[in-house]
Amino acid sequence: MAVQKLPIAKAINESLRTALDNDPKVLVMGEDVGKLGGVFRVTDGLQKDFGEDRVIDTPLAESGIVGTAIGLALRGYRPVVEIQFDGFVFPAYDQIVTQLAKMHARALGKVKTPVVIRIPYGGGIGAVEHHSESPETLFAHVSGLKVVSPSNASDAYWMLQQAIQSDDPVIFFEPKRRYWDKGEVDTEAVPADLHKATVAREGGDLTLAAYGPMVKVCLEAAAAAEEEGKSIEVLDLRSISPMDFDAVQKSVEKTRRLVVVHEAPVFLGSGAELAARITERCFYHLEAPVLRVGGYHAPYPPARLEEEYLPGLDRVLDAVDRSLAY
Amino acid sequence: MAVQKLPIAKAINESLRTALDNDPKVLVMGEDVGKLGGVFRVTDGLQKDFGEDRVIDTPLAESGIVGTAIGLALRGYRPVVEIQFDGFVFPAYDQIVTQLAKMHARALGKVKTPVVIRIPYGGGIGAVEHHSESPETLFAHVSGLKVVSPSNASDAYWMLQQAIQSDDPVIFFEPKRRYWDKGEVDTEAVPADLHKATVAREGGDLTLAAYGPMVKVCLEAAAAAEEEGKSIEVLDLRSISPMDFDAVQKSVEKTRRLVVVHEAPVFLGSGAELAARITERCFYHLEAPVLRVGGYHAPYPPARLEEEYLPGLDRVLDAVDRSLAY
Amino acid sequence: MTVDSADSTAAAQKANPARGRAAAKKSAKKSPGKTAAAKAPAKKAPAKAAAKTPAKAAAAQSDLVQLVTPDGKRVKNPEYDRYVADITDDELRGLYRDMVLTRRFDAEATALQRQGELGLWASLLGQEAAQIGSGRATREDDYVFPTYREHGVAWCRGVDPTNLLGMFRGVNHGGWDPNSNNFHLYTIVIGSQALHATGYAMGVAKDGADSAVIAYFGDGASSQGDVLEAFNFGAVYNAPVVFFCQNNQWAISEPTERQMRVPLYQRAQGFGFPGVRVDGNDVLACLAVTRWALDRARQGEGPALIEAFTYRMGAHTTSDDPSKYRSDDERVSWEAKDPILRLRAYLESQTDTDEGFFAELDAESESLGKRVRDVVRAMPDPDLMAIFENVYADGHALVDEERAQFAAYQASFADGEGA
Amino acid sequence: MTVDSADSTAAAQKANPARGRAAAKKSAKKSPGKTAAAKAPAKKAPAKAAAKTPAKAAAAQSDLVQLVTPDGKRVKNPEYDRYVADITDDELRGLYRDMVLTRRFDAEATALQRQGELGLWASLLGQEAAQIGSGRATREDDYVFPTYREHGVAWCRGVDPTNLLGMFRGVNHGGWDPNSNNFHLYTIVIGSQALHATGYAMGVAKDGADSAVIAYFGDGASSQGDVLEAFNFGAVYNAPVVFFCQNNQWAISEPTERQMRVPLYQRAQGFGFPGVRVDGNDVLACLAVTRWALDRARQGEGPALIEAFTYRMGAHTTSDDPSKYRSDDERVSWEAKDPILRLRAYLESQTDTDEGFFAELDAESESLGKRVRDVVRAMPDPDLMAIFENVYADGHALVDEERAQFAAYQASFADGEGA
Ligand SMILES: Cc1ncc(C[n+]2csc(CCOP(=O)(O)OP(=O)(O)O)c2C)c(N)n1
Ligand SMILES: Cc1ncc(C[n+]2csc(CCOP(=O)(O)OP(=O)(O)O)c2C)c(N)n1
Ligand SMILES: [Mg+2]
Ligand SMILES: [Mg+2]
Repeated sequence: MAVQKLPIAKAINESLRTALDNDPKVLVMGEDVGKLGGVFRVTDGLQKDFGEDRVIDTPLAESGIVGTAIGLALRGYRPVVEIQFDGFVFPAYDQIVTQLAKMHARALGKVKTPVVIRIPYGGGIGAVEHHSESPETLFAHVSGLKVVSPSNASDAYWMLQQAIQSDDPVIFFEPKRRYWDKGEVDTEAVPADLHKATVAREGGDLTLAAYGPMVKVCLEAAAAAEEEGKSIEVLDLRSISPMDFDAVQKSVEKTRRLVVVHEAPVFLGSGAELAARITERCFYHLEAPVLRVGGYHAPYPPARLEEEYLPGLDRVLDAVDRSLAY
Repeated sequence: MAVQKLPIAKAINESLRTALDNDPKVLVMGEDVGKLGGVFRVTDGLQKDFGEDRVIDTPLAESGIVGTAIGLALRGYRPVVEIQFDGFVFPAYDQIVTQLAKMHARALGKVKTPVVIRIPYGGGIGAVEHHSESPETLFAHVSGLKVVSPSNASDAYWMLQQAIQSDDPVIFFEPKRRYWDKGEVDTEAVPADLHKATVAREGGDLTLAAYGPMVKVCLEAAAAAEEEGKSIEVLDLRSISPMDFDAVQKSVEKTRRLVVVHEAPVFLGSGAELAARITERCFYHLEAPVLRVGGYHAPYPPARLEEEYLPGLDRVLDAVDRSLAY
Repeated sequence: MTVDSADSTAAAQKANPARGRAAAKKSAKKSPGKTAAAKAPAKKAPAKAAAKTPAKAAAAQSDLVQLVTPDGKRVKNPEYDRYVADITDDELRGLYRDMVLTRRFDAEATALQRQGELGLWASLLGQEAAQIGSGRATREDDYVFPTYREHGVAWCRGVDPTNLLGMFRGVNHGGWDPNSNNFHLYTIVIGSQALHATGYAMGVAKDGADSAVIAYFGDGASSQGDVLEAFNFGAVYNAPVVFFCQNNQWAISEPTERQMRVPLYQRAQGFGFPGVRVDGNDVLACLAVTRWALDRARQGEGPALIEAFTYRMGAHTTSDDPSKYRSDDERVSWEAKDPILRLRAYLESQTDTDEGFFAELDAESESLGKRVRDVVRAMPDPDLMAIFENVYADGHALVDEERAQFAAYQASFADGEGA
Repeated sequence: MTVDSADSTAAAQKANPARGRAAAKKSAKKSPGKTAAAKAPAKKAPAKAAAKTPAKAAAAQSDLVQLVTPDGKRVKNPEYDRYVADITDDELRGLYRDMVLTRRFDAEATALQRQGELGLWASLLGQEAAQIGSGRATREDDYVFPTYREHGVAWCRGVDPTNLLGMFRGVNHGGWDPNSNNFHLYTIVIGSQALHATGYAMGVAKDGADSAVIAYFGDGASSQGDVLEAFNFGAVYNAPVVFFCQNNQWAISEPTERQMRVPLYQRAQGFGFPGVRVDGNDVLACLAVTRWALDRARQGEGPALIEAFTYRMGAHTTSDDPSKYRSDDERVSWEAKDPILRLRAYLESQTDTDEGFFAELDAESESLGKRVRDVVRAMPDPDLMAIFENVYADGHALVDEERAQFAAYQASFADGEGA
């Protein structure tokens, strides 16, 4: 059946399965992705069905994982690497930033490194340190990488398909606290462009822009605001690099107000770029400065404080009100 | 004599010497910092005078260097680490971001890790790949780190003194192509606050904000603009984290126009944050959107192209004109 | 006995059957039956450090320092006996008590997690001997860098066990002062602490002190660049650091052969310091071997690597389900080597430890359990403003600004509620 | 002979005199005069992989595979002779030619840097044998991952040497198609390529091919976590990868003892594969040992580590001033071991190579030199728009936007000039 209702984790699992089926060069690799099926069970059953040669449990060394994935890509493979949690990508950061991102340009286009790095990211699951971070800025600032994050099951399925098919390295941020949220996945649909934003909800008074786990919060905020008579448009950015400035511009030219929401710290978060760029593009349209709702300039706090650290409904609505007050 | 005219490299050398003299806990460590005195001779003569026990040639392993520096700091030392070039800091990125930056908070303030990481950064020296990058965003986005960059010899001397005295980890970006620019250093002066911007030149029509190697370019642009009757204020931001928003706000409230200049790529560069923040603070003052001049979303190019990649006088003046045209 | 006979190389070969088999055959032909220790081929090819072939690695299984057998018999060891020659029956009972109380604490924490009082727990079940033996070998002025499972070592260092629970409850990221007991915070990013330990040890040497430093990590962590760089820094600077690896056979779901091709203790040699494999379920052997390593560190002989061969009897953490990846038989086979039963058998058969001791200890366990429960349940949530505390030691303008905004925002609710 | 007698451990001890001396004394007492190979103490302490003490490491100096002595005499080696048993005089002359032309190319590049035609040059002077011997051991379908000094290996792979100059001139970051000659781009971030090579080798194995992969790196690079992780990945996956370290005694200004405590080749063993130290100035020995290693990789026996013991005769790069950190005596002592003179002595004494061969080669050198000069001087600057090319394979909206802005900005000058 082409249309199924799936949780995001399962949609990703299906997407990996499809990719492994369609292309013998696709590999899945990472810590515990085999028998265990990953700590979130996202790769559940894949090793059983595709064997240890294609679904590879690696040593516990992220630089080694990404570095060998680059080598495998140079040999013609298309590795899909899993980093167990956001906070554990940094041992691989050098390989990602100095090698993976630059290899194609360094070789004047003569080689390609189609590696996808899947990273469950973000907070809200009550975890210990390093399990709840949102480091997307640290990748999006680096040219040569593409950075995306789905917010729902259908995008999770399709965007991963597209990321694997892309000849560029893609950092694929998975909203871990939404893994169990269900949505319809049509495996025969024609997907939207990987790097285009979509309008998750139409509205006329203000634009909320978000991606990954925050889209749901924004949709809830829009629904709540509607009860107060405010019409909020919600954009699901989907792609952080490149960012779909055109879509945001179009929306803001209509609504004249923009609030950007992400879990990552506000300071140099992707909202900074969006605010700077949209202000430049829409200087005479904006009725209010672009406002940002995000994490603080502080380490992700212990679980008992995360509700206060994370942008929630109230903080989004507060920003909406502040914007509308201009 | 308290006042000397010194090149920036020598001012840093003197500053290290002073720190080694004043505090037996200060250590200098890194690749080739000993007999060679570093590839830029910034640590010239220090090992000879302070011994191998305090000026330490390390194995070629940046993670090891920063990781052991953290351990030394926990033992009560104050290591000043040299990373040979900007592009080689990434093997240490995990230690910097997950350990150095967070140790103090993790321990609820019970331990301190006063490690200074000196990084010669930026382009313009005709070097091969990885020797000309400006990765400050990748550190400034991370809480727990302080990020600064001097633009002249006096600041180089004093800001390094202050960085070493700080109980926080400081990423100290040195504008390598300015190493040989001379300036007066008064070793008995009372220095400005490490994290406050200074007005490098006063003006009324527009504010140029920069730090490190770009301050000189902005001063030249201001001089050139003056000939055309434009009065440009140049702010030397000096500190990237924290950023002195108050100083920029004050200037922009006067000039009503802001152009930010840095070598780092514009996309998610520090100019993005400055633009977002200042637009929020000065929404009704700004006559033009904050414009940004910086690197492109592309790897730092081969040397024969760097003049075109780097923000130079012409590109700054072009942005000034565009801003004034609003 | 599954694991005892499962040797790393053989298993690694399994994963790559074709190439592996070829390799095994070929090597076996070249040097049939040679043990790791007998390096005769070195004469034929003087500059070749021969790889361990499967056959050799199997032989290396006997390279396990053991002072007390699983059934409680003391066996002689000419090399390490001297390090525990002076041990009294009272001290042995002390080790027993440490293990029992640590296990009890651990069980209590697991239960508290099930009750929702903790978000997560990483149990040390089965690793008590490795931790208590090594922990009791440290001197007060030594410094310990743990990973996240060293509850037994923390106990030896005098850290109140309830302090360990804060991070698992989610009220902090580390709830003790590392310098109070020279026991650093738990480190979640696998392997990073090995470099901190090495740097700390470099500092000890600079100070001219004769303290030593010990870094704990797991078999999985041994693959991390940071751990390997730490080996090299330790060696190059001749730092007084002991690398203590608890090889509990599993890194979450990955067996040791996914992390290494030959037994880990052998890795030390190529960095220029000795490596020893010790029976990690034999508390006396762990004490002896760690004393040896700390002694030589103190005496300026540099690092040593200890591989404590043990077993993770429980799940990786309370979030884990080991039935997905390992057989229960394996765990059952290790029960026969239980570190606590082993020392009890020894105490009962070779010392005059009476029932009273065990009964008293049971009571002590009970009251420890109760105290842990009470303390955890009373553990308050942190103040909201803690988000902004200790981000910097010297303050930071942006943190100040955000703190103020946050406070105002919070206050706006209070106002609202008040109204 | 300074370096031959300078052994790593002894020197490392020097750096830390007090602790070091204590260590040396103590260990020496424990196992006097034992060589690295004779591991008798393993019986006394079965699980202890003994550290190399200074005495042992000194003994390891003899562990050097050499087939031709510095004065051109062929010495027998029962282990490795077979790998060059079939070599003809013509092939030997070919190796000689390779070394001479490589050196000439290298000298030309150094000269071009002095003339301002190149921004930088990293000379391989002194390392010709290590590179030509190993490079000639590779098969066409093998794959090479170099660092930045492997001009001789590039030569063997058939890469036009002028292509190597683009990055040093500043016109690109790598001017050849890696897949044309199975010779990857130079890698500046020390050590990263070791993992790429290992991954590539894993892919070769997956493909069921019998090619092998060889990763080049320096003594300094051996400290990097990436190289050490590569050792482990190579071992665990039994990948057909050869790790070829040119130990040229220096990492810029840092001597080998700052990078390691014991000779590097010994490090392999602890990861589960063999390590060999070869005379890096003996092209025949390098050829033999690399053939051995590539052969066993092909046959599914997994990785090997080759440490080619050689010397960087020149500066680190043209930006470097070695007089700051090393004595000229050291360099002079290595002149006696020159790889080219050595093979010439052999050719002249044991083959019927006539003057004509050498004269012809001189002429060939000259014309290579001329061609290199001409090509470099004619090498055009890249098009400005190259900044935006190949950033992505599939395009990127922001790059498109910035490219367009840049083009318009550039055009505004053209307009101005035109007006
Ligand atoms: C850098 C990093 N990568 C991944 C993880 C996730 N992780 C936590 S524990 C673990 C396995 C650790 O195994 P081992 O080192 O053997 O220690 P053990 O849990 O067995 O005590 C993994 C992969 C992590 N914490 N840090
Ligand atoms: C990660 C990294 N750190 C530092 C440098 C700067 N650097 C370039 S070459 C070099 C020394 C390399 O020594 P070695 O590995 O022995 O190779 P050799 O130059 O002797 O051939 C250093 C420190 C670098 N290129 N990459
Ligand atoms: Mg383990
Ligand atoms: Mg070298």
